[in-house]
Amino acid sequence: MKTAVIQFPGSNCDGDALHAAQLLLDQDAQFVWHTEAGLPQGTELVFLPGGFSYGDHLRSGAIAARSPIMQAVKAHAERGGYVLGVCNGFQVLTESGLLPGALSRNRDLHFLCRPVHLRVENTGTAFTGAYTKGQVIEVPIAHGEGNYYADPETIARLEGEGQVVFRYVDNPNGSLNDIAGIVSERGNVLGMMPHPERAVEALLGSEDGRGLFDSLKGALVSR
Amino acid sequence: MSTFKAKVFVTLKPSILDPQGRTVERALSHLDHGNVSGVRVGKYIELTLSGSRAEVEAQLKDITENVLSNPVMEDARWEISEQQGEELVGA
Amino acid sequence: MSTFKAKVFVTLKPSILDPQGRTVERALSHLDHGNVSGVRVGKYIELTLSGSRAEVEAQLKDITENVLSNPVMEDARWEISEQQGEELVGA
Amino acid sequence: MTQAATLRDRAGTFGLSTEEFDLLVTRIGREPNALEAAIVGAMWSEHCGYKNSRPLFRHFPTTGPQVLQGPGENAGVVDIGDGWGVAFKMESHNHPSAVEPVQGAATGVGGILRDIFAMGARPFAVLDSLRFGNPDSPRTRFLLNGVVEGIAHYGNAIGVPTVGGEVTFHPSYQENPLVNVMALGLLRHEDLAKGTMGEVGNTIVYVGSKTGRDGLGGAVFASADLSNASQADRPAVQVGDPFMEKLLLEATLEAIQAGVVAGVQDMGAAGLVSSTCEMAYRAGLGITMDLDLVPTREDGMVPMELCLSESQERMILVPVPGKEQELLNLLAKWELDVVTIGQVEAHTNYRLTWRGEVVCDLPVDLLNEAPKYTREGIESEEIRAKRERDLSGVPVPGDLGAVLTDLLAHPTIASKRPIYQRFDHQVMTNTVVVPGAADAAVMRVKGSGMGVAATSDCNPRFVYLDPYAGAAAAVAEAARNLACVGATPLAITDNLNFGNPHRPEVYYQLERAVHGIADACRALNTPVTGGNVSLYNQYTEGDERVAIHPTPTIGMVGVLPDVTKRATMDLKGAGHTLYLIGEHADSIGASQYLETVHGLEAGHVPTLDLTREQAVIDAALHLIRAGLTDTAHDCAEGGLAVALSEMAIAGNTGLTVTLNAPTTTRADALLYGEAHARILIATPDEAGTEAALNAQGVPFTRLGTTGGDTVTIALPGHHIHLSVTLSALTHAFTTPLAEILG
Ligand SMILES: Nc1ncnc2c1ncn2[C@@H]1O[C@H](COP(=O)(O)OP(=O)(O)O)[C@@H](O)[C@H]1O
Ligand SMILES: [Mg+2]
Repeated sequence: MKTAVIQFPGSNCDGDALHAAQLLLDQDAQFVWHTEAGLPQGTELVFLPGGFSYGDHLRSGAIAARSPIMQAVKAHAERGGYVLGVCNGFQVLTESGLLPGALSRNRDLHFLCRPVHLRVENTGTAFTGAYTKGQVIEVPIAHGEGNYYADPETIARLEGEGQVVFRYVDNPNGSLNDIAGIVSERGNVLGMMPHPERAVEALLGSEDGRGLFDSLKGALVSR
Repeated sequence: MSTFKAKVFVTLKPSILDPQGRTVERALSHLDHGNVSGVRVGKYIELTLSGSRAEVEAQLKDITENVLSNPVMEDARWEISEQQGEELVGA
Repeated sequence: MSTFKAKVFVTLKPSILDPQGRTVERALSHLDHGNVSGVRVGKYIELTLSGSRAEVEAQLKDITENVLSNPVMEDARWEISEQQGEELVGA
Repeated sequence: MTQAATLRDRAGTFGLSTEEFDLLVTRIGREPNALEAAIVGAMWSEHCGYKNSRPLFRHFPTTGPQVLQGPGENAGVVDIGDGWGVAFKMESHNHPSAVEPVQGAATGVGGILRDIFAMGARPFAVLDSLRFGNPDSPRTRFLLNGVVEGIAHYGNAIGVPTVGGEVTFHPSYQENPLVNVMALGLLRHEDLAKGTMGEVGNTIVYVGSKTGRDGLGGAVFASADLSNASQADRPAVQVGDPFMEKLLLEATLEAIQAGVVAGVQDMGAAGLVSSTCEMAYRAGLGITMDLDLVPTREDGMVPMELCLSESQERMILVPVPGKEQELLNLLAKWELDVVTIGQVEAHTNYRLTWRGEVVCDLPVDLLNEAPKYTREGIESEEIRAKRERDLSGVPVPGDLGAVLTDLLAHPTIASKRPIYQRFDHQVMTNTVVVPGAADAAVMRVKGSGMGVAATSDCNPRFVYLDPYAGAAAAVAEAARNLACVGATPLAITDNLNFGNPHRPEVYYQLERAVHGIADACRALNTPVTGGNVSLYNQYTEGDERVAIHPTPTIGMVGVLPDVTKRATMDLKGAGHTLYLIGEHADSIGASQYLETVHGLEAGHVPTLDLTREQAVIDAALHLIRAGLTDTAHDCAEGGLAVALSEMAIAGNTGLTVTLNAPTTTRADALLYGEAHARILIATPDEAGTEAALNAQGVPFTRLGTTGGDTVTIALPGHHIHLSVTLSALTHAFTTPLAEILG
């Protein structure tokens, strides 16, 4: 699966995203700098990595969402291309309007880095096909602003349409409805606060994030 | 061409929980300020813009609504004042 | 006993680096707002206090200087206004 | 003449004694101007010139086949094999953190990271060694919260994992906390960069943030006594910007790897002056710089400010001749301020111009060769008496189980999870052993099978009671901690935090501690590759000067040839056998137990036998690499009983052990004494382990087995049987820090 990892100034999980993508999806996965006007020819997955783009200044993800490459990412998503935003990448997706809602400061105001349990709520997406419904997986979080918010109508719609894909078993940050990850209406854009790319090697403690990458490969084959 | 000072105030929408405000409020009540309530923490941004008043006003509205605040959770308002000192120089 | 609404503005001292303001300014200039300068990002805090005006004013000064701002690096100022609605209720 | 007399009278404000001022006049054969005096004062300060500590450094062993870069550069570098090197260094930000903990700690992280990437290494781990006063005081809460927030703010944002450290509490740090930060970076040997100006004709490039009036005179401030006067120094706070530093880091590494950089150094204490001065000195050449070209954040800045400002996130780069434009082009991508501000000259002076005039013209040698002071140390009678105190009258408590929970709940021993979970310890996806899991952190090296381990250690009570043995013990503990994760110790960096060296009893501590470190490093084959000195850590209480406990923090780095062969402290299940490698403790001297339970800081520190220490380390490494154990933990504060409990809590598995020790040894010493050279392990393979330990020729004892939901320790000879439920121990261990952090 041809993968482009977008780098914004201040991205810091860009290397981790590339490492996981090269390990599991695409040996030739490559970085794309935020000033580029377009994605590499044939890009199938855009990976918006975690970090502190623009230092998280103003609002996390706000400035990155307005960089030139995001026009191309939007066009890619409109064509049905896959987009995965993790942590700061999720924040960029909400700030750019590719996903609804917003991510605000954690309930207790502190950055939190620890493994959490997630329930897989919808296995009918390209990102979750390899999991079983209701499966509980262990994936690390590392964020200070992961408290998901959307207005009640939006929340109702997300729930009704099965767009809530991952839910915290034990809510660490105050997110509404324990939401940890959502997909777009079409199901091709996923944003999540936990870091699946940190959970793909047993050496680092958990392999539960592999399912997400395996799902993507599977989705591409069945397309 | 004039210079304008602008002040932008960004606040969380009233319906949204403000954990920072709540923490400040709790800290204050521990410090014997129990009569303080309704604490909300927002942002206060100062900027300087140059141009004609009409241009600058339109621009400021755009910046405030589209960059400095996120309408999903925040309200924003702004004030603008022409810099007298600058004008004199320009005159 | 009355109710007062207070607004507190906290800004970094002019001599102190404001990384946030600098980043926002640069971002704005990339978004074709090159005429914007001097961006400083501070805090805007709203609170409600009850008590007599004299008490509340003294208290607000204390809170502003000792809790809401860090005098090592920040300046703060505040505004206060009596809540008419509340007063009527109280009367 | 009046002017010069005035300057001489004001020498103190530049950080110079009158004698030093006169020495300066003699050396240059004329009166200096004020700027020159201030520059000399900054360069001769303890922070830059190490005038009190440098004469002691010659005792340190600094060489070995593993040392790629010893002391003298921005950081030391060790070879870990396969063409990889690890740059590492520790630095203090004590005084800034006492004034403004968030920014003080944050800029401490920023500063040490710049030292690492200035070597051409990509920073990949941070450890922080923190010391605070009384945990119940509001000031401690304020400082602890602020420091933790500052480290998190900077480290998380820049994306370097904070993988370990220590947090201890003792009243001597009440006003003067210690914030020591260690950073590690990874590099290919060929990318090793140096802080040099290179050759005549080279240009000098300033890159990074603009210069403001930040932390002016910071170098002097950092070496001055911290007293109530520091309130007036408060505006000396510097704000760090991790976002800017991230750009600077990427830009610098890209430039070094592109081969366009001949020399590089960060601007740290005494800013522009110290960085360029040191680079010129290493090259043995002079330079000329035009201060008008320095990018400024504020109007009206004068040479004194331009030279000594400690604005953060700034570097000096010297392009390879002919590659100047290439360097500038490359830096442009990162949107940093970049200016060529000077060039390297054939003369040997440090020459600065401003508005067309020469405002400073001093020999580079003079600036870099601070006078050295060898002082006379005398041991404090009071401390000697504490050490020699007879402890035989100290009663053995009736309820030794209650002692166990009390010790586990002491903030120095209790779980630091509420702290380290605020730090991103996994970014970069290399952290194999996370905080809280073992005695040291382990990071894998992607693209090789190796791991790098790191730890920071010091038991200040030991150093206080016996500076030589206590400092040597810090090195031994660090090495033991590395062995407990399966890493071979390679080298150390040290951070010498002491009081005012003009006081003979403080100089005594400094001198003896340096000898202790040096001898232990020699014995354990871990040379010193760098370090940092922070003196004048004391404060005024009434009329009395109170010095902190002497705290020579040791940061040690080790290597795991195969990162999959590693150990952690948690028990891995029931039915395993527990062994103690080494011998039982036989004294309560200098222990945390004696302080916490009996309120005494007294007695002899445990005897240190470095040959035995090495044997125990080798034995543990052998067992881990042979696959006989993956569970190891050293006995430190709180002794054997606390260490066993920590293993049980971490693995959520109980244990039952029996200590068959002679009754001539007190029960509390067996349980809570802090003897060195001891490592606890658990193994499913008794026979194999015993055979291996016998072959290694180290003393060991079979203690008991794992399982159940209690920690049960029997001392049959003493008729003592203590048993505490795992849940009670876990509660005692996990609650205190969360409460202090509030
Ligand atoms: N300030 C800190 N930052 C990050 N990790 C820390 C910090 N302090 C302690 N830790 C981690 O918590 C664990 C326990 O620390 P400590 O009680 O000092 O253990 P030990 O005595 O074995 O060195 C270790 O893994 C250590 O690295
Ligand atoms: Mg310890």
